[in-house]
Amino acid sequence: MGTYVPNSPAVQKEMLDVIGAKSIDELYGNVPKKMLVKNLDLPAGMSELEVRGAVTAMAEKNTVFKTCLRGAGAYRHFIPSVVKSVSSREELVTAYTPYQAEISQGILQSIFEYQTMICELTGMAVSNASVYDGATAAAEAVTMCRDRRHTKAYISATVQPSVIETVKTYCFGSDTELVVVPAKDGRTDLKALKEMLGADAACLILQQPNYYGLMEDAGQAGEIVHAAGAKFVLSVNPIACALMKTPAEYGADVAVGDGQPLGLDLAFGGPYLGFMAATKEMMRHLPGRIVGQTHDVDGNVGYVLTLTAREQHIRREKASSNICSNQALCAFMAGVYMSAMGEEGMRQAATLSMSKAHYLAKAMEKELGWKLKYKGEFFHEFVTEVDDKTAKKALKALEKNGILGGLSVEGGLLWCVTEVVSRAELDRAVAILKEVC
Amino acid sequence: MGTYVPNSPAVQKEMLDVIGAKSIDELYGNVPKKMLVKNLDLPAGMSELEVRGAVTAMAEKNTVFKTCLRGAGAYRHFIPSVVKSVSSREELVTAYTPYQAEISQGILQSIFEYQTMICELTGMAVSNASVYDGATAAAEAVTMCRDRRHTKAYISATVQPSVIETVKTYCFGSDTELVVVPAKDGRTDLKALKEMLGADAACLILQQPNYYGLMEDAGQAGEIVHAAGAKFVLSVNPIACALMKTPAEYGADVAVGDGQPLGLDLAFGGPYLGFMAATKEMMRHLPGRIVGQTHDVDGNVGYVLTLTAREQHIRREKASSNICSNQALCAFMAGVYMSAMGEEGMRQAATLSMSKAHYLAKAMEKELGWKLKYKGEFFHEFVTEVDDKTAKKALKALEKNGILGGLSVEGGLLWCVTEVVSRAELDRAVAILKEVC
Amino acid sequence: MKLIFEQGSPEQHMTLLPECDVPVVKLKETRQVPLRLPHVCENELTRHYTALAKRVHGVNDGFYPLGSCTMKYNPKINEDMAALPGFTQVHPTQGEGTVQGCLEAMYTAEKYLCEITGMDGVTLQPAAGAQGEFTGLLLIKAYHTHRKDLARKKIIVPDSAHGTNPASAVMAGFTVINIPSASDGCVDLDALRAAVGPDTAGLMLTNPNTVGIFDKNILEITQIVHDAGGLCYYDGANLNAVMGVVRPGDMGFDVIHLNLHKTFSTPHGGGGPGSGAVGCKALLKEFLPGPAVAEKNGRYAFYTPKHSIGRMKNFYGNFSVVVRAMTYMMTLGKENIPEAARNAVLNANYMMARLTDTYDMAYGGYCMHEFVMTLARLHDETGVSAMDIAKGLLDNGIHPPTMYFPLIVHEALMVEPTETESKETMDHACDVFLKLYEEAKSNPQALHDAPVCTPVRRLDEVGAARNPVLRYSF
Amino acid sequence: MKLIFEQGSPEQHMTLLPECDVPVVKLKETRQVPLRLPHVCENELTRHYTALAKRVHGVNDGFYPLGSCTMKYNPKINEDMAALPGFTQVHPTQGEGTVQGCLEAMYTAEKYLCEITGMDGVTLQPAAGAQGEFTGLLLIKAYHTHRKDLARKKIIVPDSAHGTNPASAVMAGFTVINIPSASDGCVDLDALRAAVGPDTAGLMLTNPNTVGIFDKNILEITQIVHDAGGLCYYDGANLNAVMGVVRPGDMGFDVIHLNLHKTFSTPHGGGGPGSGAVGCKALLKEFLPGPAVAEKNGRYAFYTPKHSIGRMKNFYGNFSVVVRAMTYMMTLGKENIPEAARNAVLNANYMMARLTDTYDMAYGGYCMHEFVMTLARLHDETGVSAMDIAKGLLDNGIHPPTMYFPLIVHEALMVEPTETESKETMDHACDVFLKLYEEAKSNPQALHDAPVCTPVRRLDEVGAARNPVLRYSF
Repeated sequence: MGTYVPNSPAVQKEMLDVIGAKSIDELYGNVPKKMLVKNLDLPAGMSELEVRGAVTAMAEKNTVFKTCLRGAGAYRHFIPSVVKSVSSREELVTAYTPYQAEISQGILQSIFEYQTMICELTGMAVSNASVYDGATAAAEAVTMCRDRRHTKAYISATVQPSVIETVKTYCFGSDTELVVVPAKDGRTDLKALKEMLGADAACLILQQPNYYGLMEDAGQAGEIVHAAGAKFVLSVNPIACALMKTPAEYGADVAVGDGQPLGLDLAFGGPYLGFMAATKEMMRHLPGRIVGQTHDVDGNVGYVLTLTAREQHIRREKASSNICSNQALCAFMAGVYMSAMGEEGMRQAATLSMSKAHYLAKAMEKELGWKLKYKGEFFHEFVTEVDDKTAKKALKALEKNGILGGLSVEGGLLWCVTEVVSRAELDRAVAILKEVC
Repeated sequence: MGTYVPNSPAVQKEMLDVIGAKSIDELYGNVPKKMLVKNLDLPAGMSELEVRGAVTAMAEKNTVFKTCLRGAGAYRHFIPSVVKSVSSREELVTAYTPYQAEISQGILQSIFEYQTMICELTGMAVSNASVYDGATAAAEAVTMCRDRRHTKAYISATVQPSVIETVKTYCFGSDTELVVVPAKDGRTDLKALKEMLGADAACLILQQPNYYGLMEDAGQAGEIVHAAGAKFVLSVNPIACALMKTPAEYGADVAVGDGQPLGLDLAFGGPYLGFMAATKEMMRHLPGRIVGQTHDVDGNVGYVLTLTAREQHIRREKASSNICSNQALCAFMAGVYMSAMGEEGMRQAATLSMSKAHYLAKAMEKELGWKLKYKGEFFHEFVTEVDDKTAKKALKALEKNGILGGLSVEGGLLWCVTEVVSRAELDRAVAILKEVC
Repeated sequence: MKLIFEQGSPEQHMTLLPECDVPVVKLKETRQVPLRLPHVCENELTRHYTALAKRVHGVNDGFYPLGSCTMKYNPKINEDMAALPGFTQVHPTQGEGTVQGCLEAMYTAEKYLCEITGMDGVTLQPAAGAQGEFTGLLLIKAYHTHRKDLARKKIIVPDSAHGTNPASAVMAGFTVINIPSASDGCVDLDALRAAVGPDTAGLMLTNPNTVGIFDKNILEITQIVHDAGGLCYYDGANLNAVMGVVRPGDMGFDVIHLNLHKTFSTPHGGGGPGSGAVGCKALLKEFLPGPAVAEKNGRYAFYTPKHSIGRMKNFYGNFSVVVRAMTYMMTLGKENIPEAARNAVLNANYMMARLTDTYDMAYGGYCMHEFVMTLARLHDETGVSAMDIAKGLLDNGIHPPTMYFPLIVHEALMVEPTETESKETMDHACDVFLKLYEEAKSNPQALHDAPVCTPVRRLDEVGAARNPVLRYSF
Repeated sequence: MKLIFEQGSPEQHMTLLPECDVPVVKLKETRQVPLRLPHVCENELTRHYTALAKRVHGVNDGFYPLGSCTMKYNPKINEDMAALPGFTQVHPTQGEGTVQGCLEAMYTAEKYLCEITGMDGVTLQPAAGAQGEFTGLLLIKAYHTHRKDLARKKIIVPDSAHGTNPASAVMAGFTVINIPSASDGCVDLDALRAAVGPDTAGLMLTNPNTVGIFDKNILEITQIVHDAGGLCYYDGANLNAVMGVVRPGDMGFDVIHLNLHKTFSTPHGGGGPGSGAVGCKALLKEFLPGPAVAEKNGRYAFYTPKHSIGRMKNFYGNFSVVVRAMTYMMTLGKENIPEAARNAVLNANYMMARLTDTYDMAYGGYCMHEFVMTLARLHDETGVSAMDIAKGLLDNGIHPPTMYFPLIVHEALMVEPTETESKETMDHACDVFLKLYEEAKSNPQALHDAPVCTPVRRLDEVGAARNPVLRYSF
């Protein structure tokens, strides 16, 4: 019964009179009669009160864990109150893509600022205005690197599995061969990589820290890739970027990643935000929207969508990508998040997350005898070696206590700790595990 | 550790240099040294993350009942999503009283609209911009009616007890004698009233529907009061106003009430909103702010605070009241609520509430044998006769099932049903009671 | 801009409520007059109110140095905390066992406020500063009445006081004795000595006072009143200058009201809701309004003080506002509560220093958290008034200072930057002030004509009061 | 307006995180370059972003008849539902038993969309319309590949199509065959017949098409493609004209993408996030991306279709956007989903009727939910272009229609009012359109100079592209 149509039947009649039509049906004259829907097999509409009740009931069927010790591509970081407060402004939320620059300066400037922050975070020269998420960012990066001579893409086995899958799907589209580089001790096997790369190699996608939380030797990987004449695509965790070497310092040609940790809710997987930054040389290969600074006729500074000659609405089948809608509002939120945190806050979030993860890893080793599956240096995620049965028991016990435990991966559990988890919560989790395992 | 001071110590030093002072301490030179606080006995400050945790933990100690069958002066009605959405705009939330009319037209116009709606709801000629709540509205109404010859105020025993208490406190201030008119069968004893009123009577405060949910014979009460040369103050439930005779139709000189049912959260008792409307004759006796329509120098329509000659900042000790801050944002919300509901929606809310209350009353009588304590016509609240022991058992059983039951009053329980409670919830409540009572 | 009543069409409506799922019951007597409310769809409704909001300038939109109103930044975390369902969805009559979190919040806020003010008890019931004053004065009245000291009917108020002070005193049944200020804007001790006596119920004072000066004789002042058998009331409007630095309780005051919506960072909402918490010394605690909150072994419960003056309003005050203030105090804590005050004072002195060579200051020396300029000379020389400068500020996106207050200063502008403004913001505002001063000399007409960039220009207030149009005519 | 980097000062910061309560661990290798992020306090931060928001015109600010973008009203209840903690605080890898509500929401949305489109299966994974197109084309590719029908490498696209269509086809590895439109803007059947063959993978079509006309030959069109062994792809950008009235599945289409942020009322967010759900007939279901949701006895679970093309992105799509769309569909339901479409068509025809005596319409007859005007003649006569009229609209508070699209119409303005606009709003907009037409004749220079009331005026796009400044220089 709900409707957002303002015009009452009487007003509709008035309008039909102006049109000179007898009924709305008449306006559908071009539609073959037999095709018209007779009976839409849907529930009746509802009042706002009823809808609120029904949807709230759905939401309440989900379990919201008070403590989250899981990451694996989606992270519960602290989100300052300002982020939602300023990003819920209706002007912003309900606007379309800023085609009319004169009345879209707020969006355009916010993206320009976002681009600057992504450049700072990654050390790269240019950033676009965002793509869908970290996985599609990686997939789009392959397209950037591919050309007639370089038709084969490589991706490390230590990249988040769903990113690998997504890249594979995109490669199916573009008829690109995708090769997975094997892992050794939880990190990319660089020796194998060196041997695998041929003259047709377009790029390697590496993740830092990798899916298992381990720091890769990304610098060396970059050298190997470049030596083979291919491009180096580095997918990074943006929080880790506050501490670790930048993609630029690692020699990346394209830096990508998922911006979800930058102030976005977990929200069952989306909307998140894919960021993409590149060297100056690769600027015109970037997909999607880019905002540039310019002047108006009075000489005032203003911002516009620029380099549109790459885009689908101009280039059609020759475009660098088909992307048009991106994740603008998420990019706005990420911009607010980074403004609120500042360098100091970002470093603090990263340091707290890393330190607490190490605290948990040590406590698990000491209290439960759970060993780390891999030996390498890790950031805020790590894998403990536990058998399937123990893992199940552990997760169940934690769940009963409002704690989301690590994710089951081959041979163990993948844990993550961020700054929102207190030491007391970690101690409690270990105590619970000690009781059942 | 939290701070909202933007200027760093270095910047503070720069500013001190401009001032020509050595330290901030020096600026406090007028303060006797021995008086300066040495050690403030307070907890250390907290980061936003910590504060969020601590305050959220407090909030979670409260029980939020899924079903609310209680009113008694605070009502859980349906609040359309638009109410909070538009009233959370920062411009509005963070503005001061609209002293600078040119940059406050939004607030001023919204109050002008609110005043119009309150006039429509009550049938009265003029409304002010709100006072603190329904209780202080009643108390302020006494001041409006009092003069040298009329020094005694009357209030019915069937008015909400905390309103009576508040009026009493105000009367203690103004040295006004307050007389409580007794009740008979849950309604004001009009015969007694007639006998009690003397030539010194300033006013009678009556509540419609009254505290026990019953409809008073307000028309007759008004006649009695007027015959005695006193003013008639009627406190009304604004939702009931959509259906019942208006205060104007009942002959009221002043209409007051609590606007909480008009889109405001229960919020443990506040902020709510007191509305006050009066006959044209009493306009200049109204306390608080009033907005009027006028024109600017270019002839454009605009709005200003008007009739300020009544107010404290002009009249000081001769003011009609000391009120300055009122509940402007709540009035804004009430305005949005009434705009969203419209006449039809308000009637619907009232009809649903009343019908469901009657449904529950009947079900309680039929299923539990609980009789109504009073026989009169009621709106959406009613008292069932139950002994204290049963009442306690009943409330406990309901509480265990997420239902807030009726309020214990003398000789029974005072129930309320509004449109947000479904028939299924009512049936469930009765079934639970049947099991234990 | 159209009124909401002038939009939509008769059959338009939103679809908010369901059909009735029980037998419909009707009232016997119903209203005979129509209820003419708006009939709009959701799109029109939200556009209308959003457009209204855009025609408002809040502290979130820019600098707002409105003297005596302490328009400091309103932190967003406070809003989030006040919006927690555990606070907003709680019925005020729920059993104490189900509202321990609410009671803890009230109790916590009270403890902070006691320590900051140097008082022994606090009530959070008053809904705004004016109601706080009324409450405080009723405490004084109850105290004297309880002691059967019934002749004490007079409240002494300096002529520089906020208008609410005398108005509140009258509401509490007192007679007001106005005393003149000394030439430095402070209390004239001789005038005070002459005013006190056996009929003195109390003194109402703001310190720092309304001209922004901390009265250095404060201990002597409160002593004079106490010696005469009166009590001392502290108007907390200016507490932001001294919170955590010096305590009204230590100055000799017996009762105080606080504007949580000024000093403790809760938003003003375009005129409310505020919160006017009242603190008092031990001798007045038994008179505080009920219900009040007590704690015992970590459990909280309501109680009513022995000789309570009664209730000031329904339920327990503007609770959500208290949650915001509590969140603010927990955030700042021991270290940063005084730092806030100190920076409020620093900022005011900085702006005063930058303007003092151009604008005439009403009083010399350092100020506290605000300062008063007098534009009397400028007005004489150019015809440009304080009002004109204020309207000129509007065209520069700055909310004007408080105008024409206190009454003892001619052509007054009272500037209070607050501690949450950066030097950058204040520098910009000072530049605008200086530019307007130049403009007053070079082109006074431009300022008489200001504002020109606002949604409407100067409005006819006299006409509005003479022929009041207070509602829409259908 | 200053950039956020140009505000604040080096030591300024917010106090968001606590001290570390465990031993601090550091990375071995750290970044050597500084991380130059803003250093502002909360007051500056919120003022900055609020000011930015104010320099944006959203559909909540006024009429937004942007053709092909379906800028309908975004209901507030949808926002509230998407913000429920039960949805926002859920980790995407939680066990199925703990996310039954999320799965139910997805399943519910899918069922609605199947019925509305006449399809047999739906995936909610694509994040936007363009990714939906890509997904749909991959389904077609997988279908032919699976059948070993490997020669089918060509996708036929009319020259009136959205630019994304050919771009998506290329991403999916197809060659694009453009076919010209007939003079009525519809598909030229002869051209189509000439284009199909054994190399035809499929046809991409919008119906109603981009000139706002429902192609009456639709059944013949899809038949021609099917007969040639190709599949038919429906670009759902224009579904708002027909939802619940006539179904793409019944027109003969095999696969469709939907823009939930257009047709199903979710906000555009200044360019995203959107949601590009894809529906398909039974023959393509086994190729849909995984994970997909299945229901069994009221329990929901993920599964991966047998010959799935794989994942389109991480996790399950823009879930919060789906919640909004689901809420919208549940609100409107059976009766009002078609009513929305019908009123969208009514509104477009009303505006067209009011403007048709003045502006030249690109095509005759009734339109569907939008119509295209050609300003070629006006441009010839006065020099005033479609762009000039658009900029003139900005000065009147109206968002311009889509300009210069479709490419087959000269000086095109494409107007789509949507069903959520009142006659009153449209009448006002028509009045402005007519006024601007007069102005084009009487004072063309004024329109060349427009806009003058906006925060900035016409911007140098050529310069921006020639010397790209894509980030702030510290």
